[in-house]
Amino acid sequence: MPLQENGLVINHQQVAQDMYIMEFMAPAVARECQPGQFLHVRPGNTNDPLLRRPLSIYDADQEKGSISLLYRVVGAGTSLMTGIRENDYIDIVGPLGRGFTLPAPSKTALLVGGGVGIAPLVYLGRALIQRGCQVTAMMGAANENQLVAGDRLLEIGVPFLPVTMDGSRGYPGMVTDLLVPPVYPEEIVIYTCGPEPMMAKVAEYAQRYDIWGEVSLEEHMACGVGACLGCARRLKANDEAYVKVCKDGPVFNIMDVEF
Amino acid sequence: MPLQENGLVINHQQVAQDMYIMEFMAPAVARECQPGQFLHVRPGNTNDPLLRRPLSIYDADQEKGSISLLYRVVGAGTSLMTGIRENDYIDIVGPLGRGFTLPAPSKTALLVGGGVGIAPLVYLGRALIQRGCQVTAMMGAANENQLVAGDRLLEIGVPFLPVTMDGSRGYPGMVTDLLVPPVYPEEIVIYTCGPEPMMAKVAEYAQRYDIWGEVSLEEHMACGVGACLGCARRLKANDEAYVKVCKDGPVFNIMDVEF
Amino acid sequence: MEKQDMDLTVNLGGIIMKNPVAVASGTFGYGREYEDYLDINGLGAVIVKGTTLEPRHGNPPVRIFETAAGMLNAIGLENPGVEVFLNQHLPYLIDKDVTVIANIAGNTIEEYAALAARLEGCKGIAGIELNISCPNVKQGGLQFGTDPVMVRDVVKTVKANTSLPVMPKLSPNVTNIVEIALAAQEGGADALSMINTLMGMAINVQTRKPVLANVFGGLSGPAIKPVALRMIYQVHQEVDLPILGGGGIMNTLDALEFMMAGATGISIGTGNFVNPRLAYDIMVGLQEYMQENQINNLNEIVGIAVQK
Amino acid sequence: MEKQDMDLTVNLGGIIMKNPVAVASGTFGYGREYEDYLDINGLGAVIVKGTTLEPRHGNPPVRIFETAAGMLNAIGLENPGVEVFLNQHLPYLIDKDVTVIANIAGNTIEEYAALAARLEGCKGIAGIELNISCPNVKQGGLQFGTDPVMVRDVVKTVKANTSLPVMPKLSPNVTNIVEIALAAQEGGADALSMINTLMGMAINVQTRKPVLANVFGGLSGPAIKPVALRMIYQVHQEVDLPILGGGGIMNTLDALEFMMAGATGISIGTGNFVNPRLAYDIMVGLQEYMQENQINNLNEIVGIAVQK
Ligand SMILES: Cc1cc2nc3c(=O)[nH]c(=O)nc-3n(C[C@H](O)[C@H](O)[C@H](O)COP(=O)(O)OP(=O)(O)OC[C@H]3O[C@@H](n4cnc5c(N)ncnc54)[C@H](O)[C@@H]3O)c2cc1C
Ligand SMILES: Cc1cc2nc3c(=O)[nH]c(=O)nc-3n(C[C@H](O)[C@H](O)[C@H](O)COP(=O)(O)OP(=O)(O)OC[C@H]3O[C@@H](n4cnc5c(N)ncnc54)[C@H](O)[C@@H]3O)c2cc1C
Ligand SMILES: Cc1cc2nc3c(=O)[nH]c(=O)nc-3n(C[C@H](O)[C@H](O)[C@H](O)COP(=O)(O)O)c2cc1C
Ligand SMILES: Cc1cc2nc3c(=O)[nH]c(=O)nc-3n(C[C@H](O)[C@H](O)[C@H](O)COP(=O)(O)O)c2cc1C
Ligand code: FES
Ligand code: FES
Repeated sequence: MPLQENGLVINHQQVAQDMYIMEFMAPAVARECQPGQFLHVRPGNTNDPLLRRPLSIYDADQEKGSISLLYRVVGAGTSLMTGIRENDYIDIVGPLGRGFTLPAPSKTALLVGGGVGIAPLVYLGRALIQRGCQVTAMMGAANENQLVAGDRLLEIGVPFLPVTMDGSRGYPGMVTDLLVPPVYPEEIVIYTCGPEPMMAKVAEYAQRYDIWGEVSLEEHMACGVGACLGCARRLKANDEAYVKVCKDGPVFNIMDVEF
Repeated sequence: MPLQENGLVINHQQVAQDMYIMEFMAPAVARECQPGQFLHVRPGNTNDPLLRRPLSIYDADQEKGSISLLYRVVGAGTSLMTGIRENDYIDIVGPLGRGFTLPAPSKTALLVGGGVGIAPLVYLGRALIQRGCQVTAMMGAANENQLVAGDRLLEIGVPFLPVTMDGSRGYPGMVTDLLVPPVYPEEIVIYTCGPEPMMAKVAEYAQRYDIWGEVSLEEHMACGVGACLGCARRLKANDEAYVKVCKDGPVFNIMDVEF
Repeated sequence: MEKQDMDLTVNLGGIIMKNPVAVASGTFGYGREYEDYLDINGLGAVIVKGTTLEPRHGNPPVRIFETAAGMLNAIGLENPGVEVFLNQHLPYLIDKDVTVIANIAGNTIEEYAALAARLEGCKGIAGIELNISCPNVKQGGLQFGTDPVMVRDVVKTVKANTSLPVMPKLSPNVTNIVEIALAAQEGGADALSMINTLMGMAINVQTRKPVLANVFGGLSGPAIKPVALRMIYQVHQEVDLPILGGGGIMNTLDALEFMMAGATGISIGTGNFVNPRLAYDIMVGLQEYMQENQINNLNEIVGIAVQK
Repeated sequence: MEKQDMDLTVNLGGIIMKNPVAVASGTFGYGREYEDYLDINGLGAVIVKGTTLEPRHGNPPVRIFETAAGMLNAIGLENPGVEVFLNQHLPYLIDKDVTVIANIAGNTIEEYAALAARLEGCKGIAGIELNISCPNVKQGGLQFGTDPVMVRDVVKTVKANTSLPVMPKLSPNVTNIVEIALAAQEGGADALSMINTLMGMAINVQTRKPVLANVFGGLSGPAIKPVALRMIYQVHQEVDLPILGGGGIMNTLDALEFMMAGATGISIGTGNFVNPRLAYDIMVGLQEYMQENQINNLNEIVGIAVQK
């Protein structure tokens, strides 16, 4: 059951230019967190910025009662968040939305993340490892400095392939360049989150080889709970009806989405 | 010449429930500060709160290049200010307005402050002592804890009489209770800042004994520089025209004001 | 004052609410969406999402956008139609002990009439809020809510088709709100709901296009509070109908401002998104205010700031 | 692109500005008040405080009040009258090298005519901004700016009394802004200034009275930006006059939004209070935008977001 909680910030660090990781104690919410779900975060206490910001659960420690977010500063809300310090409180609502579906333990999971889209895949990686799945992450970023989730993935035990646009670390190019024809497609499941053009390529790949997979989508949100109908999206171009990304998603089956 | 400067906060402390003293480096502005003038302070970087807040110069060290403010938390702007920490910047415009007129060094100055109204009288006290005047401050507050400027006055060398409504320190009652008939009214000058009913009593006293004096007034402000005509006030009930508290004041001759 | 001596009940032209705090149409779904966050039975009323005769898919995205202390929305009245509302959503609310107000919208007067007729006799609906900010397709898209004659006629027609109290929701995008309110009164309105959103827009400087797919959207939130208060004040001065007031209410003090400007009840819209238990918190806040100020009945302060 | 290749000049229906950034009437005094903070000669235009025939003392305090991302003002047109303006304030600006636009206000059409006539031939005035948000005393207080016929007539009268370009400043408190703009065009307006403030109010819950002595005030600042953009967009779609756009502009991106919505020039009001050098900063920001985007002349982006 989602709820509102004031998280006590215990760690907040800049991990790259414009990228931050914040960890806070929010035991009641942490208890409920599923990979792929998000929190609706209030960036400040005044009326500007007004609305909450959706941020994926980057990691959660249910025993300790803490949750971590990985966020990129893009506008007023995330800028304001950078000013939050340890021992401050952060007002969160969550966990919200439909998260990732975990596969049978026998499957091999491929996590394909681009930029800050790696965030939900990290907590997913943790769950997959716990479940006994084989997991490989492919993590794309503009450059080496932006590859921020590597340490956490290692800690969790998820091997990962770094890819950078400028070749400063790992494979030079796009993360999707690594999507080679699979030998046993039915053994593989794929999860992706990142820029839409990247996810489009992943979806194309999954379709071509008939690989089961899920994507995590973004849309501007007001309520985050399915009440305002603000986060509408047509999954396929010819659909008449819209889904609500906050409630029906943010995670969708990769075959259901047209990019 | 007033100007805009980003002050580097070097000290920010809570000195009583809801009362804070903030010191920041702003050498260009500090150089210009006269007692009784104010700064126009931007409490945050977003659009809410929007306008700057007028705050008196509580103290300034022109050599060091620092300015101190003493403020009480009353609403959104001052609440937000409490979150500013050392090494943060604070956006100020100033010094603004017409400050206090300094008397001949031979005079004895009476400073009558109520609550946070003590703020401009402290920096005035410093200037008066420097000038060689005799100075006595009477400082009223709700209770002992609210008598926050005492240490600073001692440091400056201004003797002061504390007055508390609840009698927890000093004279029990109102600060104006101490205004006894003067023996040599022509030797005395009086300066006052605080709640209007208090200033009204001080003005009555000054009028009765024909003591030269000045008051510092407050009015809601937008521009702070005389452009918007928002801070209008009729000095006397029958005046047709208004003064601009930000530009014509905030300090006015005590005889010119009707409360 | 003891809690038991306080009377929070509100009569909004025949719509009885156990306290003045309603949640605004389109911002609270059908109630269920917020059940994890607050006790829905603690609310004065739930005004459900705007309902049309037939299902509507609404506008393409982007549908919402944040602005300074406000937000734009162009949902386009997405809703499953009146039948699904009655069969699938209303039962949930009927099981609760809360006043339910239906919000109806049409493109022609006939659609409004048909909707009112369809709701007639339906158990569990305490009143009808008339959304008259929809384009009148027969009149070339001019909104019903901006022309006094249309306002009067649509209210009259709805009244003729229902025995429920009818509360038109006034659009603020007008030169003279009092004239519109008087027209609603003439049509037989039992109460007034004020205000709906201000029409606004935003432009994406990167793409050099309007942000919203629909170009224009409705501005809500704290940004519009001063306009809402002004209009409620003006209408309370001149028109003798109870007002459900809203527009940017974010806390108890805001709610009190609206009541002092002339609102008998208040509605929370955008505020629900910021604090999902805001409506409940405000209800509690009003009780505290009554205790602190020795007020038995909040009616004592309704319109108290208005110079008549 | 090199700076020297950029053309920032703007022609606002005959009012030539060296760049698009004007400071709005009533928010910048007579210029001098801000001389310590920015180079007035760097501005596109200074629109001076609203001037009436006779001196006015204005409204009693409280005159201003902050609201969410905005402010209310009810200054009541305090000003020393047209003679003092011409003799004591205008000379300061004439000594500068900046376009000066006079802003005039009257309670009757005759007052507008007399003001226009008085300004005729005065050196240093590039154009007249007509504030038509004042109550028309002859018509029982109805604002000139809310009735198309009055708008047309007042513009026509002023045009008949001056050879200067005339730019009526439209009130947003209307049902149909395009109708008003068309009326202004019919009256002979050379350009349009949009928008003036939205009418709003606030209540002091402690005293249970309106905050402003005048009860109602004009809402300005970022809160109204979406409404301003929408109206400018609508007018640019239908009316063939250059627009000076403003309402809540706080930075260069805001300014660009206004231009893309159809504003040839932009005006900074409340923003001056927040950042006394904002107008200058935005002028520099526009230059940077031109450089980054290889734009020679900002006219290229005026109205670019508007679907005609
Ligand atoms: C389900 C979900 C999970 C997300 N997880 C993360 C994450 O883990 N890390 C991260 O850095 N970002 C994440 N995002 C994107 C994040 O929500 C936006 O970057 C953030 O809202 C921007 O806020 P701002 O105030 O800084 O930017 P502004 O551009 O000033 O925001 C203005 C408005 O647009 C909305 N907005 C802007 N960009 C986006 C976006 N991409 N998606 C949705 N709304 C947006 C804001 O919420 C706000 O309402 C996620 C988005 C969604 C929908
Ligand atoms: C010349 C001058 C000097 C001042 N010096 C001091 C000082 O040294 N220390 C101190 O604590 N306070 C001082 N004040 C009062 C101080 O400006 C207000 O307490 C402060 O603006 C409140 O802001 P807020 O956002 O916390 O309150 P809110 O009530 O949320 O403010 C809302 C709006 O009202 C205005 N406002 C509220 N109270 C006042 C007030 N008393 N005077 C003017 N505007 C007000 C705010 O500036 C803001 O625009 C001074 C006021 C003036 C005019
Ligand atoms: C996302 C959203 C959807 C809305 N949908 C409706 C609706 O269907 N019918 C209606 O009458 N009003 C609708 N409104 C208007 C609100 O009910 C309310 O009148 C308005 O938002 C002003 O109040 P607020 O500032 O508290 O949000 C909607 C508002 C928002 C923000
Ligand atoms: C304090 C104040 C005084 C104003 N005085 C005038 C005036 O005298 N004449 C006029 O036409 N507009 C006046 N205005 C309106 C502004 O010129 C401007 O149109 C409006 O504030 C919207 O722009 P903004 O949001 O950038 O402030 C005034 C606005 C403010 C805030
Ligand atoms: S954000 Fe409100 S329905 Fe999804
Ligand atoms: S605050 Fe603008 S004139 Fe004083």
